[in-house]
Amino acid sequence: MSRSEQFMIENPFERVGATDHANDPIVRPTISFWSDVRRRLIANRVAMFGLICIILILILAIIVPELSSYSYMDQNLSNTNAAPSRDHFFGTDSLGRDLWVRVWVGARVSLAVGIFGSIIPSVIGIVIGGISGYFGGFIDTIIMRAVDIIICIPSMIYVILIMLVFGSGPIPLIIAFALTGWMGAARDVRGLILQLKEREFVLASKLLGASHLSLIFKHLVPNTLGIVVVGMTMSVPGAIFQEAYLSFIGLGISPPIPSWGQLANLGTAVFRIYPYQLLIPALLISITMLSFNLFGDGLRDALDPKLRS
Amino acid sequence: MSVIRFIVKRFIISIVTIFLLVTLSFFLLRTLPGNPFQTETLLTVEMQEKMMSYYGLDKPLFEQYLTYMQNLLQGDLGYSIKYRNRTVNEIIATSFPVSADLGLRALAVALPIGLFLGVLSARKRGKLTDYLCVLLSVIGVSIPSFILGSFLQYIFALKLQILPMAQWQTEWHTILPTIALALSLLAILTRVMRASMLEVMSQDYVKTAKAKGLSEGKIVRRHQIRNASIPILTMLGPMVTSVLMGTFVVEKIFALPGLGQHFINSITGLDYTVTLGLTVFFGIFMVFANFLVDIAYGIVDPRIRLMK
Amino acid sequence: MKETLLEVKQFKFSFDTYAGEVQAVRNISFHVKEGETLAIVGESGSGKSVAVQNVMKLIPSPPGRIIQGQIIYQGEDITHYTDRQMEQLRGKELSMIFQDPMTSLNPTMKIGDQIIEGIRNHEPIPRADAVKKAIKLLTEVGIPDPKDSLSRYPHTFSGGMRQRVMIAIALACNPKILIADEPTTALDVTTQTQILELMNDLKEKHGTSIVMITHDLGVVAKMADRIAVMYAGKIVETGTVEEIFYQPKHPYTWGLLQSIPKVSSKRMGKLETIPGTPPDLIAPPKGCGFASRCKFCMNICKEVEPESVSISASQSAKCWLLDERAPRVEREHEEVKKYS
Amino acid sequence: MAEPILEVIDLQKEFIGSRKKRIRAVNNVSFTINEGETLGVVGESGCGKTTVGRTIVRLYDADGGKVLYRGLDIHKADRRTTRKLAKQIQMVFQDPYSSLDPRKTVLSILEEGLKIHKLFRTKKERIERVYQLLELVGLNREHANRFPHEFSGGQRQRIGIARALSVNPELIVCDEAISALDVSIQAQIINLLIDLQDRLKLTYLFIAHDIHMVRYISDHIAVMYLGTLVEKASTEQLFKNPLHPYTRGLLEAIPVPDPKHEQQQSTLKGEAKPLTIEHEGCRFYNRCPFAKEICRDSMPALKAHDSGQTVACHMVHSENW
Repeated sequence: MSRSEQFMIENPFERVGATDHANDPIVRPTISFWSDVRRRLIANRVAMFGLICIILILILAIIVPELSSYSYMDQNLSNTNAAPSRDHFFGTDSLGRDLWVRVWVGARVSLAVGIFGSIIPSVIGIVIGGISGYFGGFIDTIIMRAVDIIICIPSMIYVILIMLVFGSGPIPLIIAFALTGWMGAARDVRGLILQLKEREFVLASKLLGASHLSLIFKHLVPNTLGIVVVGMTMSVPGAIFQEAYLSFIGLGISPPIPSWGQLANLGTAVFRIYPYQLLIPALLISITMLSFNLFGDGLRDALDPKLRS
Repeated sequence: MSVIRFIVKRFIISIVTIFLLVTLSFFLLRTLPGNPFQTETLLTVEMQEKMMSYYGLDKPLFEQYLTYMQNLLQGDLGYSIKYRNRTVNEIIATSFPVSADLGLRALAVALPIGLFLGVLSARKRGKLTDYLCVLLSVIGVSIPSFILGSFLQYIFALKLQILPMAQWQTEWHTILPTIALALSLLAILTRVMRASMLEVMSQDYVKTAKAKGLSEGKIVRRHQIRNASIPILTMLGPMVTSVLMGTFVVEKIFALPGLGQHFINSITGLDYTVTLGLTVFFGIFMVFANFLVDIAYGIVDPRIRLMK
Repeated sequence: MKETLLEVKQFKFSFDTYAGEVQAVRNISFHVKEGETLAIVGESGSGKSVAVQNVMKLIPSPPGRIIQGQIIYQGEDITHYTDRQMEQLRGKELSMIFQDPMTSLNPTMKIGDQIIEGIRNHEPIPRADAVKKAIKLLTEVGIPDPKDSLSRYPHTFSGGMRQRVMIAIALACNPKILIADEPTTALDVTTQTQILELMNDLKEKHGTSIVMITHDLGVVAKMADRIAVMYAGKIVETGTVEEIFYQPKHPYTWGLLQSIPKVSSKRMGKLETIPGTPPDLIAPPKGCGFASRCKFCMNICKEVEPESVSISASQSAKCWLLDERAPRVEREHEEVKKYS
Repeated sequence: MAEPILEVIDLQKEFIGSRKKRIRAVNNVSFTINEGETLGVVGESGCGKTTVGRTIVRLYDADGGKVLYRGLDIHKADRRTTRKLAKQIQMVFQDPYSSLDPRKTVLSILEEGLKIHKLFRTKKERIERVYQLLELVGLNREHANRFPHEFSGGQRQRIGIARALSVNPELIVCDEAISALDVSIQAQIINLLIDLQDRLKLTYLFIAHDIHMVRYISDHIAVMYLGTLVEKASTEQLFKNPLHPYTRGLLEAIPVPDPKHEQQQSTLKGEAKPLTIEHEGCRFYNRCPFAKEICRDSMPALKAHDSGQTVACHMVHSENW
């Protein structure tokens, strides 16, 4: 008995010819780039954990100071260095101020500095790098020489000098970050644009008569967006760290406005006796940096075209 | 020929950078409000002015600048305004060795361990070892050194009492500050080395090496690590910077007599000449660190040498 | 009668990917005899590279996975050899050159070291002797100034020169089989000819067997003694070079041969083509892999996989048309012989 | 007699190579293409064929010489004319993977040109046109909402062709349009191109390194070597009687898919290396088996030969050839 008969095919040897290929069904479902990224990101539990932590911290930073009966400045010298309790979830500091409120007001400052201190320099860098890469030639040479030189100077020294000039506070900090932090992003974006500019789909648009603006916004921006967003996310922990660092050495945010770095600074003074005063802001700094790092890693993996299948 | 040209070009860029750095720092610091003698309440306005003129601070700014540059060319960074009779050079001479010692120790710990973990993690990709290394590196970059330092003190000096709390005296004293400084470095190195190794492992020439019949160990040693280290080299410049900046806070926590202490004190005490002198010193130091790294980069990767 | 050096039997190999199991090689068998050149022909994604890289176990696992089958080298089953055991074979008995000479040499290592490394890995000779041998090899593959070339880096060589260096590395320990994975695809035509001639010369001189992977039938005609045609992870037809070029039996082989323009101008009629695209090997069709593109496709082709049918001692093909119940079909254009 | 649609006259283009050396990618190249015909340009990598193509579509400016499209110098055109030219000259690219924006659907890729040139008033008309284009190149309307990565190489190349056709061009430059494809798919695309040429009265400049396919599709062929045009002839003539030593070497080097074909040992040794602009003499000098002193010292001009083609070679034009 032949194999064909086992399968019960009618007229097994009747010729049917090739399939009509214009109607080839595509087996896999249509997924746009971003929905694919979203799907992969959501599937990444570690990254989602990071994102949830970030959201949680943001929410607490927004609502706690509004709802609390204490303010970050209220001193109560009869209740200093109190341990965490139901009245004061995180205890009080050496001036009797409620640490729970101070931590979340500090979160506002630290997060604002962290987020704006990474977005603003990134945007500056993107614009400069984009111009440099897109137009090329003389402009590019000048900008890139300048970047070569500026990038050699350790930015922290400049931040410190700028802080000295403008004084301390969140706004001067962000200005300082903006002035010193754009070079990396500029370099990366320039490199990306240089590559993209030669990609054939961009040339094709150019040939169809697309204007500079439409080339930039329809092709170059969407195709660099992913990497740029990852870059920004990954630079948030850096900015948070710098703020904490500067406040810790007494430069970043000055009292009485709290920030995490500054709370940590105050905490170190007494941490041998009251370790929670350092522990709490320290943990928050670390958890926030960790969350942004985890989320950024996940985002990068989700965007990595090599993993696309 | 091309190697020499490459070095000369990098050298010129470095010199220009230093010049810009010094100039900018000078003018930025001189535009600061207030004068260093204001804080000393005992001084009358007259006395303050006298002091100003003694230190040459009343002369036109540009003239001061020229004088400063002249002195700088002779390696003279001037006097401290606060600590009378101490030159900035002296301050550097006594405190830099401490900072450098600490920094080198941290590098010596972080570099081999970080590279090792990076290689290990990449080779065991997707296994438990890999996850642990990745976890360690993410946590490592997320804990600032000053926080880690404080907790190390709390645990090992205060609670367990097995290591000294602060100061810089015996070898035992160096352990905690070194760890505090090394962890984040180690974490970054692990991360970069892992990514770099993964990249190299997928290269065709690794397949060629395998096809020659080389053992895994030889392939890793001769082909992968060398090529994977190239990105690490480009990082060394910024890394030296971050080590030095890290020493500032670590010195503060552990009360070490390093440069960072002086830098922070000079800033809070408006001791211009020290701040400026130390900034210039740091700047030159790092620009040259970057310069050396660039040269090393050119030597390790023959393609770079010929391209630039 | 020449001895069979290498035999691959009923070999199946898959990749575990994010989207599912890709059945890259689906049950193939082939063999290589002493001193002969076997060409494996196929389009991209047909599994031809995977098939031979497996012989040297160059595909990391995971994601790769052997599902079934055997690889036998000189009578010894090497299918489940450990890496340690394979290291004895790689470079010494079996060697390989790759498609892209630009990336297959280590950019930060002098080419001399890259050759010497291979030699000393298998022969415990002093470095000085290895250097001499390297110079001899470079001379043999036609590198000018072989002595100075030892201390040059790969990026200072042109593509053709690099491929010569790759050949020198591969032949360093006189392997019995040289596997060449699209060795000339990345090169220009005039360079390609030089490399192919070099390979043929070296084969004559050392009696090395060659397994050549290519998609270019011109290259096949010039190099091969026997041919295996791969499609969608299977060998659909195999035979001597004359058999495949002059009496092909499988419609896919017909299509491949006819896709090359034989008439000299567009005014003289359309090119014969194979419509459509190869199947996705994540979900391979249950019948013949070629069915949907085959104009002779019958009902059975879509349902049941054809078995291999022997046509002669050396030729066999997998096609239902060879079944006695199938209608007789003739190739529409027989004049393969007329090219230029 | 067909009219010339494109005239390229003494075209020159330079690039700055490594270590700031000026490399002449295109050196005094001249040719014409008649309406409705196909000119094939062949040569090995680095011969400047792609640069010529890109200069003709104005992706590059010329460093010397002219490109005339229906008598109009395209590099000197004002903005409005340039816009018009964009509709008339289009290009099909080499890499089917990089030539389609991965973030866009096929619909928006094909719609772009229609929007830029405001070819249709309503979205509905545009979509209808896109469907029509897809069917024209052998795809179907369901494909419009898919993303490029869902297609095979051959299908992507069809989309690339549809994009070029979207603005109703007269001249299409095919830059290695089939090189990245498998043999069986190459033939499909070639058939499609020929079919479209007949239906839409297109003119092609067909750039490729695979001489089989070039031969099949072209009416005339130009052979380039290191930036210069060495020989130009009708397809038939070129294959019957190649004159330039490089053309001969190139034709000999192509492996013939016939095992009984006795191939000669290749006459061409070595590889082409880019030359700086200071280079004098014939660019093929160091690889040419017939080279004489004169070839080293002066660059041969492209001249008509008795047999009907034009050749740039001192030896071919000498008396005792």
